[in-house]
Formats: sequence, structure tokens, C-alpha cells
Amino acid sequence: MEYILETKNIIKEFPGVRALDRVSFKIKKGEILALCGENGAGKSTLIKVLSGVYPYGSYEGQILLRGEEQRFESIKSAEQKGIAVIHQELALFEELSVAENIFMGNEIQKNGILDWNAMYDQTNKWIKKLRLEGVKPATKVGDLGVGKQQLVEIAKALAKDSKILILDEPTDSFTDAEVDILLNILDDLRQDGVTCIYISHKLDEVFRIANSATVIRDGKAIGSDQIENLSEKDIVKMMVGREISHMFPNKTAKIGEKVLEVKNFNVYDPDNSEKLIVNDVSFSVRKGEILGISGLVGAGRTELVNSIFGTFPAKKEGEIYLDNDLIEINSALEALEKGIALAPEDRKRFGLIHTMDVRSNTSIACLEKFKESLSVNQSEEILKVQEFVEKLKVKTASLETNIFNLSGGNQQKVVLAKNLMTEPKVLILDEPTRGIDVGAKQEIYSLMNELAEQGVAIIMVSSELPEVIGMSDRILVLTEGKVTGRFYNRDNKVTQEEIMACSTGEKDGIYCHVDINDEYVDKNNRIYLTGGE
Amino acid sequence: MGEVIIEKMKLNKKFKINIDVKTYMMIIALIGIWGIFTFATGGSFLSPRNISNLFRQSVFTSVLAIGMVLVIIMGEIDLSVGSLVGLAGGIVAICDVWLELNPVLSILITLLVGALLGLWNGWWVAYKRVPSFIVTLGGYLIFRGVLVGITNGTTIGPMSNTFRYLGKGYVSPFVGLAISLVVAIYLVYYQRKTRKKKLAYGFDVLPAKFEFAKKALTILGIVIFVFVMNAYRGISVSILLLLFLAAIFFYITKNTVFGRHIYAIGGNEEAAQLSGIKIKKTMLMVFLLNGLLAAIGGILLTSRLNAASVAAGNMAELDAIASCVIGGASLSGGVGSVIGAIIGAVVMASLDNGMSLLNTPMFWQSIVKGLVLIAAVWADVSMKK
Amino acid sequence: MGEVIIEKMKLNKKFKINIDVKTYMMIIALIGIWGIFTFATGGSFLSPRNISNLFRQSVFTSVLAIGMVLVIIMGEIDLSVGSLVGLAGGIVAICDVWLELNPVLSILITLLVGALLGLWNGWWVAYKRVPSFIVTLGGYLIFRGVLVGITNGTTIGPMSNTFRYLGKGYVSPFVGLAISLVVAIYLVYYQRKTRKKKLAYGFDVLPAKFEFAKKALTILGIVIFVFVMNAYRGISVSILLLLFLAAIFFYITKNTVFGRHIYAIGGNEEAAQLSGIKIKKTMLMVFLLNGLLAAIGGILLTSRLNAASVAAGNMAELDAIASCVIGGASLSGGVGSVIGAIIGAVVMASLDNGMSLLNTPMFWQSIVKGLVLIAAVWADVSMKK
Amino acid sequence: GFFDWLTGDEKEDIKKDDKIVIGLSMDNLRLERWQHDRDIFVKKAKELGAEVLVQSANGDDQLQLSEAENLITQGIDILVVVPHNGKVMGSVVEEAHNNGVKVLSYDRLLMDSNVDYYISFDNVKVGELQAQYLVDKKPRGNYFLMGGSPTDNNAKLFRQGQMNVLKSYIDRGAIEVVGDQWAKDWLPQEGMKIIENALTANKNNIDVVVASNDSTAGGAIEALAAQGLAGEVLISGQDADLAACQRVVKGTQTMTIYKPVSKLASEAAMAAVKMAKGEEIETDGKTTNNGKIAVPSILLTPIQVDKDNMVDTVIKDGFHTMEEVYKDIPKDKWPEK
Ligand SMILES: Nc1ncnc2c1ncn2[C@@H]1O[C@H](COP(=O)(O)OP(=O)(O)OP(=O)(O)O)[C@@H](O)[C@H]1O
Ligand SMILES: Nc1ncnc2c1ncn2[C@@H]1O[C@H](COP(=O)(O)OP(=O)(O)OP(=O)(O)O)[C@@H](O)[C@H]1O
Ligand SMILES: O[C@@H]1[C@@H](O)[C@H](O)OC[C@H]1O
Ligand SMILES: [Mg+2]
Ligand SMILES: [Mg+2]
Repeated sequence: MEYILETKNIIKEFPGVRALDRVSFKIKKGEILALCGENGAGKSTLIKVLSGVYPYGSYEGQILLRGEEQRFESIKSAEQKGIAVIHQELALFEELSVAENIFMGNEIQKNGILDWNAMYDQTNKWIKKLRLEGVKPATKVGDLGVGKQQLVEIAKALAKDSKILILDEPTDSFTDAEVDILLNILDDLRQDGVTCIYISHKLDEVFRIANSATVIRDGKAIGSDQIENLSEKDIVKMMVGREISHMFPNKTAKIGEKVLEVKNFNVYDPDNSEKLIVNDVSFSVRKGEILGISGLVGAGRTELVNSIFGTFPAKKEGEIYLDNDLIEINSALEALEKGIALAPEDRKRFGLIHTMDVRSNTSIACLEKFKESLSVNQSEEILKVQEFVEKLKVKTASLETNIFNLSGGNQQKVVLAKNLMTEPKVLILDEPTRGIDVGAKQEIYSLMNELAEQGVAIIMVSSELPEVIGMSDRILVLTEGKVTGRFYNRDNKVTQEEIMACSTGEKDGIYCHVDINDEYVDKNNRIYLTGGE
Repeated sequence: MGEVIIEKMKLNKKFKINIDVKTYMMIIALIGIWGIFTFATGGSFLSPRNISNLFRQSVFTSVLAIGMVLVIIMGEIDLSVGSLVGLAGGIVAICDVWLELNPVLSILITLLVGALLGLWNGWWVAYKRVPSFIVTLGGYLIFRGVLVGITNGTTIGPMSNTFRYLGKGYVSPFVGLAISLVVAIYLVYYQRKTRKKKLAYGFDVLPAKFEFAKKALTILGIVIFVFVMNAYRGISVSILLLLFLAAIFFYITKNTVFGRHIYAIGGNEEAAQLSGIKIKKTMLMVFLLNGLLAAIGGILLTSRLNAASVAAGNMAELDAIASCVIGGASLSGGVGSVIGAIIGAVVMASLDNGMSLLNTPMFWQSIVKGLVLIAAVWADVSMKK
Repeated sequence: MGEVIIEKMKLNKKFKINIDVKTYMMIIALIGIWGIFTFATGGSFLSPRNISNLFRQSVFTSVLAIGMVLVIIMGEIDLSVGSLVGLAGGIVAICDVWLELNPVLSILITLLVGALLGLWNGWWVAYKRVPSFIVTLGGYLIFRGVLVGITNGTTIGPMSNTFRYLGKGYVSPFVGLAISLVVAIYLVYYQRKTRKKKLAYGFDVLPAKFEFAKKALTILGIVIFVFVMNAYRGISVSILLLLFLAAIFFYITKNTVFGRHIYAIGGNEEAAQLSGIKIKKTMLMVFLLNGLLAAIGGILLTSRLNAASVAAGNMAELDAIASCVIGGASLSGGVGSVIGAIIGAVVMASLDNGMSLLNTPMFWQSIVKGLVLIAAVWADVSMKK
Repeated sequence: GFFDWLTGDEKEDIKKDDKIVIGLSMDNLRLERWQHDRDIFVKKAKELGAEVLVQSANGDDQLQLSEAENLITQGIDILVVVPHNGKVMGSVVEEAHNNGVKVLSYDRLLMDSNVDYYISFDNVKVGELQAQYLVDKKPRGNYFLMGGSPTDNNAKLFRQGQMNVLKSYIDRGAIEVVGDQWAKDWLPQEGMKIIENALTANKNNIDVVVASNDSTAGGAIEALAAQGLAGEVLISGQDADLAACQRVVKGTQTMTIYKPVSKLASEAAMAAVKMAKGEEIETDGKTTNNGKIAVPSILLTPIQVDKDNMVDTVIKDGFHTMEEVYKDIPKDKWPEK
């Protein structure tokens, strides 16, 4: 079979960084090629070159489409050749409707005049196909959660009906259910002869869908093969340069007394003060404990943790106890002062300050700590930031690099570093490993473990079930705002199926490994004392 | 599929109502302002004659606001509008008074100049990436300078009759009625067509009786407007022109690819770029249109004042920007509407007109206007939350 | 760890050079402008006397630009500054001329009023979420209205001697030298301290000879400045005041938590809020400071003109905003610097001064100024790419 | 009937009662003199039993036009206009006449219109007086011309008058014009900047500054004072603003033009009342051409004021008091009343 797309010796440099160093790869028509690599390896840069974001002339090397050299001057010219891209950073218009977002730049029109009816009709089809429940063509995209936004972004690319589809970490905030939807669609498209480049840090997806894989490391393509000839280990080794045997570290932290307790917590819809989006949720976390919160996209997890943190702009009810004292938190400042930190899910909107460099972004939440008489002791600040940047292996040219020149995964690490630096008692992580490569994931997990050992109580909202099961001491499952499952998991015995059953409502109510009065009880009502067996 | 569609329609309704509440809030504020003035002036504020005055007094700012709101939605700003108005006024007056050209030719030349100067602004912003604030601040100085240079600082007038008619004429009551009839019939026809189309797609539509009520209301509104205007001297030519421009630009912003791209660029330029939108061309076009509208504003102003002076249009950009913001546009881009901008202009004109009727001393006018501005927008903001 | 630090430090150096290029670009444009004028005026542009004039003429806008740049970095705007300047000028003149209060008391009262009106603006923006454009457009109208109301439209003057000294006085050459000496010594000491600190932290520092050159240059710069000023009449009091304010606000923006928070809010308000920054208080404080600086501007202007008139400070906000943008600030927030804003003000003053020396007709001045503005910022923008 | 109402042919029912209502539409109140004009006009009209509705337009043509319309809407009997721009406001005359309202043009002429009367000082004459006084004192030397707002038509008229006088001196080479600049918006800070730079450019070799009004002269004098030249360099003015009168008696400003505003305003008030009653006004047959008709005019003479005639003009008229004007002069140096 012929190669539909090929690159030859692509070199792309940024001031001080060679992001791509003679990258060559080939892909056959109707195949799915997985592009793997560490954070900052150059994956996103490569697809930006392929799709005209970096126009011809701003890079060296050749792009061949069906054997013909291409010189894309703009995104439009790449699109005209049938290349559609879903970029890693969402490119949506928050103020505009779902329908408009899907068709932006690709409108159904006649002489420049829009055919709204046709666009709404098509949008309804996409909504159904992607199972975007509760979403209407006229819904403002800004009112959707990140997960749903990502589905809209996918619809936008699919609606272009392209011959070559490139997806840059399309599933980084998806749960398995959404991943399934997407992979099925991709499989259908493959049957129709569409070619696809798929970037993901989730290797199981790669093995489920890809025909072949290419690994990039430090800007160089270092390996490429049919998927049948590869194993996860091979890919990881090529990516990271070492083998990763234990993804999830052994939990050694001693579980101590209750730090945070939430009782009968309700949160209302910001736009509709009648509707509950978090419904009578109670839970607690202890010193040294990691509480995982699982659920489908839109289950209300983000709203729950943001409300606790005091930053969700809607009515809430219920009690929060910190070290057994009833407290009230109405702003991030109050939360941080009380020792609660939250790393938000939507890093671009809530986590990062795009005009600032890596240093300022990392230290912004705890500048007071470096205050010396009137001013900030910048030497101390730099040292501290340096420490965290190293700990989290943030790949950055320097501390003075603007945050948006970092790769997506490294931006995520900065968000984590910023929250770790506040040295909280309770650390809330909302999708902490979004877009993070396997190697770095492992390091972040060890770090969480380390923090737990130091007595920090951690709440982790995550859509990745292996992560929830691998890391959590206890698991809370949320479905449509209600707790539908509580698991004791210190022994890592909870299965993905059990959690899924709770979140999809297959089993109602509390499922198993029940936790009554904060003491761990298993299926057979055997009581485990807190703090270990 | 049935279920999904019905659900969608429910939301459609909600969406419409949302939109409406936002626009309505400022209309409510406007009605409040009108109520107070009507009471304070013992009713003369609401006399047909004053209503006619009031609308005529707001036409100029409205025309500028239409162009400005496009620029603002796109996330840019245009400070050169006032100077451009002055320059366009000067050119039309030179053509008419000094060169004694045919009025139509004079107008065409002026519109051309307006469009070209708009292009000049747009070119620097789109292709040279100079911030629009600076480009148009430059334009603010340059255009006014050129005006003083070419007119030698003198006031040029009086204008020929065509312009007087444009600035101060009224269409005869019968013509007014006729036009409104045509518009009403067209609107009813259009609503019918839309409804049919929606039904064809299987979308939910309003129940027939609501649909009927809507049509009746539309016609009633138009009729009342025409009768009030006719109760004085008829619809003024300039108001008619404004309504025409408003209709065109309303349509452009709502229903054309170009219009939606303006919103996209203002909402998220990076994303717009990634969506393959031709940012530069769109920007150029928006500034061109703004230049064109400023030229129309200049022609209207000169016609109304019956002369072009070097000070004409001074500070008009501020009024235009304020109208847009009062009408709900956000200076950070992506948000705003033509109708809102016009309502904003009417709010400002109402304050000027009402206090003028009350013979409020200028400094009090200034203070009250400032306070009402803040209060009105505050009411708007706090309702939206 | 060693390796990483060395890598990081290399970049530290590079970073400094980057920053410098950005600031320098506008300085280069400034030098270009100065060169052209020096040539065109046969040297009198660069005479100590004119340099002294030029700096004095830019003090007023510079003071306003310092406050404005904080507001702009925070992503907001303040259109009320010109009116506030006028009102503050009126109040200080009323205290001094009509009420014959002690000058210090007059100044304190005026500063208090400035701070309070700044608070008023800030309160609406921070606590009521009314867009700053509208709040300060309201302030623009209100403050000017109050000024006309309280002064009854008259010009109040002449001011007592203290104010004249403030507006027009010079410190004697010896005092000037003494002050500059103290400053130079402090700067050298400070650089030494920083270097030591850096060494103590194990950071990389400039090689000793560079460090020495830097110190020498610093001192040289100061000495040249003082000598040029002394070659005329000495450093003017108002320039001294400006330098003092500039130093304070430079320090605030660069080295304090408050300063960093201003940048963060302007960069991404939502993220800033989630980082525990007190958005409302910070905003309030920034507007307060801006009000205070506008009041200082008003006092300086009144002192310099030796009288307060109702038109004083008209349009000053536009000059201040333009200075900030010329100096690299972005109206979308998060970017800007005190030094840049002052350089911007000097660029504008240089254009006015140079063309005035050349007796350029007003309309040409306007045109040239507009063109140079655009060209200068374009040069800046295209260098940064 | 309904048909008339529908077609709009119905006659306006403007409320008319016995009391005379005068509408006074003013350019602006930002210059001190306009405050005087207004106060005196209103006072005099009240004495004559008329009510005055005052509106000022902040120097904005369009606003002034709207305000005049609004005054007519309120059913005034007579409209008195101080136009910001005479050509622009000329068009309001037609609107007024259509509503049976007569129009009096005050201080500045309404151009190209059938305006009923004009009462004013002659603006070209003002310029001539300024220049004449200066050349009388200094027939040769370096003159700097500082015009008013480049966007104010009157500023051009003043300059025209000044040139009427200066032209022959310049042609003869007796006077050298070392600079010609215009002060934006009549702002004092503009005046100051212009003169600072002019002095620098001319190495202080300036003998005379021809300034068109007092507010710009005020700024200029501050610049002169900084060079120790206040009082040395001759400088003109206009309006007899209080601050300017103080400068004149102190000697830092050479002269100002006093337009006896009290006379102008009270004459205007009387004329307005007469017009409202439909009576004729005595103009000695004087007229001014406004581009369309010869407008019957009452033209008052502007008066040049210097140190010597301050008491006999400004103070005698009660325009300012002795105490105000001589505030900064030791009492023993005050002139006799
Ligand atoms: N605009 C830019 N300016 C400077 N450097 C950049 C820019 N964009 C990317 N880089 C650098 O190029 C390198 C490759 O980045 P890229 O975004 O392609 O990584 P990636 O493989 O997509 O990583 P991730 O998995 O984290 O998304 C990184 O070192 C990054 O810092
Ligand atoms: N701090 C916040 N302030 C304002 N809006 C927020 C905040 N955090 C989240 N939101 C908004 O809340 C809405 C719901 O988000 P989303 O559907 O992702 O929540 P979720 O149910 O928690 O989903 P998931 O379970 O996948 O996290 C979105 O509109 C999101 O942008
Ligand atoms: O009196 C003068 C007036 O006639 C002119 O129009 O504006 C300036 C004033 O000084
Ligand atoms: Mg990437
Ligand atoms: Mg979430």
C-alpha cells in the first residue's frame, strides 16, 4: 500500500530549543499511527508543522502527501488538502454555541449566508453520535465541562470530513466510556479509508486502536514499527529510556486522624438555583490518606471539589469540618490559608497565568512565604521553584520561559508544583495526570505517596480507573451528583468493573466494601480499623 | 430521535429568553429613564415631537456605534472614528460647496475615502500587528490634522439642498406608512418561511397562537412607531437610513459567515486561527466597514449641521464606544450586538435630551449623566449574574 | 543539581538581554527621534535648556502614566484621570487661593480627595463588577462636572510661593550633585549586596569586569544627567519628584507581592483568584494609587500653570494611556512596566517639543505625531517577533 | 381631526402663556467670560419680567443644535444663540422661524441664515486692537504669534484682525515674525509649552507675544516668568479675566481686551424682550452681512485695557472689584477710584 503522508527530516527550532530534530515518518492510507513520547518530546510541534500552524518556511524538511511535496502557508491550506486536527489545547469559543463551534471555519452556507437549520440538524447528529447528554446545539460551550468541551472539539474535527485526521491527546480528560465512543468512531472511520495520527499517553488506547506506532524522544524519531511487533514495555523504554516496572508505588503512609470531613453537601446549578448538581454528599479524608473520587464526565466531581475549595460560583449547603472544627470557605484565599490547596482540572482557564513565566506561575500562590520586610526575596523564590521544577521534572528551557512555550504536559506539572509549594494539609487534585507521560506519571505518584507519608490528606478526582485503583486508599463514586459507591481499597482489590457498575447505575446505591461511620467494612461486614488492618 | 429534538427545543426557548433578558435589561433601564423624564417634564418628554427629536439626535451616534460594535466584538478598538467623521464631513462639504459637484458624486467620493482610511487602520492592525489602540490613536491625530490642513481651519457651508434633506428632511406620512407596510408584510412572510423550514427539519416551533401573537405584535410595534412619527412630521430621512443600516448589520452579524467570524476572532483569536478563519482579511473588512460607517456618520452630521467644521465629530468615538459598552459589548471582545449598541446610543441621547428639556445646568447634566451611566450598567451587570 | 542550575543560570543571562532589547527598542526609537530633531533644529533641541524643558514638559504625563500603567497591567482602564487632574487642581487652588490654607494642608486635602475618588472608581469595578471603562467614563463626566460646579467655571490663581517652587523651582546645582551622589553610592552598594547575595545562594553572576563596567555606567549616566541639568539651572523640583515616584513604583511592581499580584490579575483573573489572590482588595488599591497619582498630577499642573482652570487636564487620560501602550503595555492586561510608560511619555513630549521648536503648523504636528506613533510602535512590535 | 394627526399636518400646540420665555443657547461655560454673560443676561431679563432657559453645549456643535431644538420644543418665545460655530448654528434659524420663534445672534454671528438681529463686539476689531496696542509700544522687534484653538472660527477672525495691523510692519521688515503657533482648545498648558519652546528656539530673543486670549496668555506668561521675562516681553490678551486683570496691574501682562459684557448682556436682554413683544429695535441702520442677508446689528466696541485705564473700565463697570484686581498689590500703591 502506498504511503499517504510522509515527513522527511523535519527540523523546527524555537529560540534556544530544537523541538524537532530531523523527524521522518510515514503512514499508510487507512491506518492509524500512534505517536508516542515524553512530555516535551515534540509531538504537538510535529503536528503543528503538518497542519500549517507553523507555515512553510518556519521549519526545515519536507512534507509529502501522496508523494507530492506540500508547502502549507496556513491552516486553511492544510485543511484544503484534507488534513484536520484536534489540538491538545482546546480551541473553542466559550461565548458561542455548540453548533457554531462545530462548524466554525467550515460553515454550512450559501453565498456567505448561514443555514442555521442545517447546522443545528447536523449538530444534533453529532450530539447523538458522541453521546453528549444534555447538550443542545444552542448551548454555550463555556457552560460545558472540560470533558464535554473536548467532545465538541472532536465533533468539530470530524465534521470536516477529512481524509487525514490528527488527534493530539483527545482523551486526556475522558473516562473509559468516552474513550470507547471515540475509539469506535475512529475504527469506523478507518473502515471508510480515513487515515489517522493519534497522540496519547494512555498506552492501552494505543494498543487498542493503532496499526503502527512511532516514538519521539527529544525531538528525534527514535523508533517506528507495526503495533504487532511492539509491547507496552518496548514503547515505554523507547520513550523514557528505562523500564517502568511498578507504576503505582506501594503505599506506606500511616493513616492518621480525620483532617477534612464533609457532611450532607449540596451544590446547586449556577444557572438554575433549583437544580442540584451535587446531592447530599458526605465523606472524610484522614492524614496520610488518598481519597479517590471517580465517576463519569459530568458527574459533578469538579463542582464538588471546587465548592469545597470555595470557588464554585453557585449556592451550596452542608458542613465542612477541618480538624473537627466547623469551617466556612468562600474563597480560594480562605481555603489556602486554612491549608487546603486545589489543582484545577482546566489548567488553561483556572491554573495558569499566560503572561507570566514558569517561575512566577509556580510561586504565585505562596509569594507571602518569601516576603522579607517589604519585598519578595527572589533568591529564595528561585531556589524553591527550582526545587519543585526538578522534583516534577518540568522540561523547560529556564525558569524565565513563558509558561505557554512549555508543552502541555509540562504546563500541567507547573500547576501541580504551584499547589505543592503551598504545603497544604489537604491537597485536592482534579485530574492530576491529564496529559502527563508514563514516566512522569510514575514520579507524580511517588510524590503523592511521599506527601501522604508526611501526613498530607489527598483528594484525587480522576477519570482514569487504573490510577484511582492504583493510588487510592478509599474510593468514592459519584453519579449525577450522588454518591453511588464507596470502596475501601488499601489492598488495591477493587476492580474497574465494580466502579463502573456504580457509575453507570447498573447497581444502585452503595455497592460494596462499605464504609460506615468512617470505619472500613467489607462486603461481609467485617470491620477494618482506620489506619490499617 | 423525537425525544432529543424536543429537549433541544426546550433549550432553544430558554436560550432565546436568556438573550432577551440581557437585551431587555437595558431596555428596562431605558424605559425607567424615559418614565422619570416624562414625569419630570410634565409629559413633554413623550410628545411625538420630542420623540422625533430624540431619535434624530441619536442617529449620528447610533451609526457610529454600529461600526464600532463590530470592531469591539472583534476585540479591537477604534479611536479614530471622531476624526474620520470630521474629515469625511470636510470632504463632502468641499465637494459640495467648493467644487459644486453633484451630490451623489460627492457622497460616493466621501464613502470611498472613508473606506480607504478604514483600510489604512485595518492594514496596520491586521498585517503589521500594531495594537489597534495605537493605530487609531494615530488616525485620530492624522485625520484631524488632514482636515485642518485641507479646509484651512474654516467652516464650510451651507450645504446644497439634497444634503439638507438628508439631514433634516422627513418622508411624507404616506410614504412612511407605505414603507412600514412593506416591511411589516415582509417580516410576516419571513417568519412564516422560517417556521416552515423549521418544521421541515422536524424542529419544534412555537404553537400557532403564539406565532400569531408574535406577528401581531411585530406589526403593532411598527404601526405605533410610524404613527408617533407621523404625529409630528413623518419619519425623518436620517432615522430611515439608520433603520436600514441597522437591519443590514443585524443580519450580517447574526446570519453570515463573516459576522460569526468576527465573534470568533474576538472570543478567542488563537482558536479562530486554528479553525482556519482568515483573520487578517476579516479584520481588514471590519475596519473598512467601520470607516465606511464613519463616513456615513460624517455625511449625516454635515447635513444636519449644514456645514462642516474642523471640530465636527470631536470625541464622537467615546460616545460610540460608550454606546457599545452600555449595550452589553465587552471590550475584551467576543461579546456584543448591533441592537445593543443602538440601544446604548438611545440611552445616552435620552439622558442628554431629557436633562436639556429640564434646563439642568451643564455641570449637573455632566454629573447626573455619569452617575446614571454607572447605575444603568450596574443594573445590567447585576441582573445577568 | 549542579548541572541544572548552570543551565538555568545561562538562561538567566539571556533573559536579561531579552528584557533589555524590549525596553531598548523604544529607547532606540527615542534616540532616533532626538537625532532627527537635533539635526533639524541645528542642535538647539539637544541644548541643556531644551532638555530641561523637555523633561519638565513630560513630567505631568509621566506621573499620570505611572498610575495608569498599574491599572492597565491589571487589565483595566481609567478614563477619569484627566477630569480627576482637573478636579484635584481646582481643589488645591481653592484651598490655597480662596481659603488661604497652609500649603501642606492644601496638598494633603487634595491627595486625600484624589485617593477617595480613586477608591470610588475601584469600588464599582472591584465590588460591583461594573466594567472599568464605564465606571471611569462616568468619573470622567462626574469629576469634571463637580469641578465646574465648585469653581463656578472661573480660573483660580495665582498660587502661593510654595506651589510655584513645586511647579517651576530648581534645586541648586550643589544640592543636585549631592543627591545624585547619594543615589549613585546607594545604587553601587545595592548592586554589590545583590551580587553577594547571589553568590551566597550559589547563583551565577556577571564576571567581575562586567560588574565593574555596569557600575561605572550607572554612575556615568547619573553624572551626565546631573551635569546637563546643572548646565541649565539645576534639576527641576518636579523632575526630582517624578524620579522619586518612578523609583517607588518601579520597586513596587518589581519586588513586592502586591506588584506581582497586579500582573497576575491582568494575566488571568480566574487563575489569580484560584491562587488565593485578593482580587478585590488589590483592584481597590490600584485604583486608589491611580487616584493619588492623578491628584499629584493635578497639583503639579496647577503649580506649573500657577492657576487652576476648568479645562485643565482635558484629554490627559488619552496621553497617559498612549504613553503606557507606547511603552509596551498591553491593553489586554498582564504586560507593561513603569519605566516603559515613562519612556512612552518622553517620546510623546519629544514629538511635541521638537515640532514646536520647528514652528511646524499645528495640523502638520498632528499628522506627523500620528505617523510617528504608529511607526515607533510598529518598529517595537516587529523587533519583538 | 384624525386625518390631520395621521398626516402630521396638525398645527403644533406649543404652550403659550403671558410670561415671555427666552431660550439662551450657549457655546460653553468653560471660559470665565461666558459665566458673566449668562449671569448678567438672566438678571436683566428677570428685571424685565421674562424667564430665561439657559443651555450650554460644552463647545459641541451637534449638542448645541440638539439643545436649541429642545428649547424650541419647550415653547420659548425668543431664541438667543451664542453659537460655537456660526455657520453650523445658522441652520437653527429656519427651525425657529418655522415655529414662530425669532432669533437673536449673540456675540458671534449666525451665518447663511435669516437671523433677525445680531448683537456683538466685532471680533476682527478685537484682533486689530490687540495688534495696534502692541505695535504702538514696540514698532519693531521679534514678534511671536500665538493663535487660539485651531478649531475655533473666532480664533481665525482674531488672527485676521491682528494681521490687518501687522502686515505693513512685516512687509517693511520692521517686525520679524519668529514663530506662529496655535494653542489647542485655548488651553493654558498649551500656551505655556509653546512659549517655553519658542524662547528656547529663539534664545529668548522675543520682544512681543501676540496672544489671542487671556487663558492662553496666562500659560505663556508662566513660561516668560521662568526666564525672568515676565513684564519684559509684551503680551496681549482678551476677555479681561480676573487673573488677567491682576496680571495687567502687576505688569506681567501688557494689555487685555475688555468686552463690556455687562453692556452686551443687558442690551441683549432688552432686545430679546422687545423682539418677543413684536416691537422694533433701534440699530441706527447698522448691518452685518452673514453670507445671506444684511443682519440688523447692534455692535458694541471692545475696549483695550491696560494698567492705566483699569479703574475706569473694568472696575467702574463692576465687572471685577478693586479688591479682587489689586489683591496682590500693596494697598498704598492702589490707584484712586
Ligand atoms: N512556542 C514555543 N516557543 C518556545 N518553545 C516551544 C514552543 N512550543 C513548544 N516549545 C518547546 O518545544 C518542545 C516540544 O514541545 P511539544 O509541545 O511539541 O511537546 P509534546 O511532545 O507535545 O509534549 P506533551 O506531551 O507535554 O504535550 C518543548 O521543549 C517545548 O518547551
Ligand atoms: N472554579 C470554577 N469556577 C467556575 N466554573 C467552574 C469552576 N470549576 C468548574 N466549573 C464549571 O463547572 C461546569 C461543570 O464541569 P464538569 O462537567 O467538568 O464537571 P464534573 O461533573 O465534575 O465533570 P467531571 O466529573 O468530569 O470532573 C463547567 O462549566 C466548568 O467550566
Ligand atoms: O472671548 C473669546 C471668544 O470670543 C472666543 O470664541 O473664544 C475665546 C474667548 O477668549
Ligand atoms: Mg503536546
Ligand atoms: Mg471535572
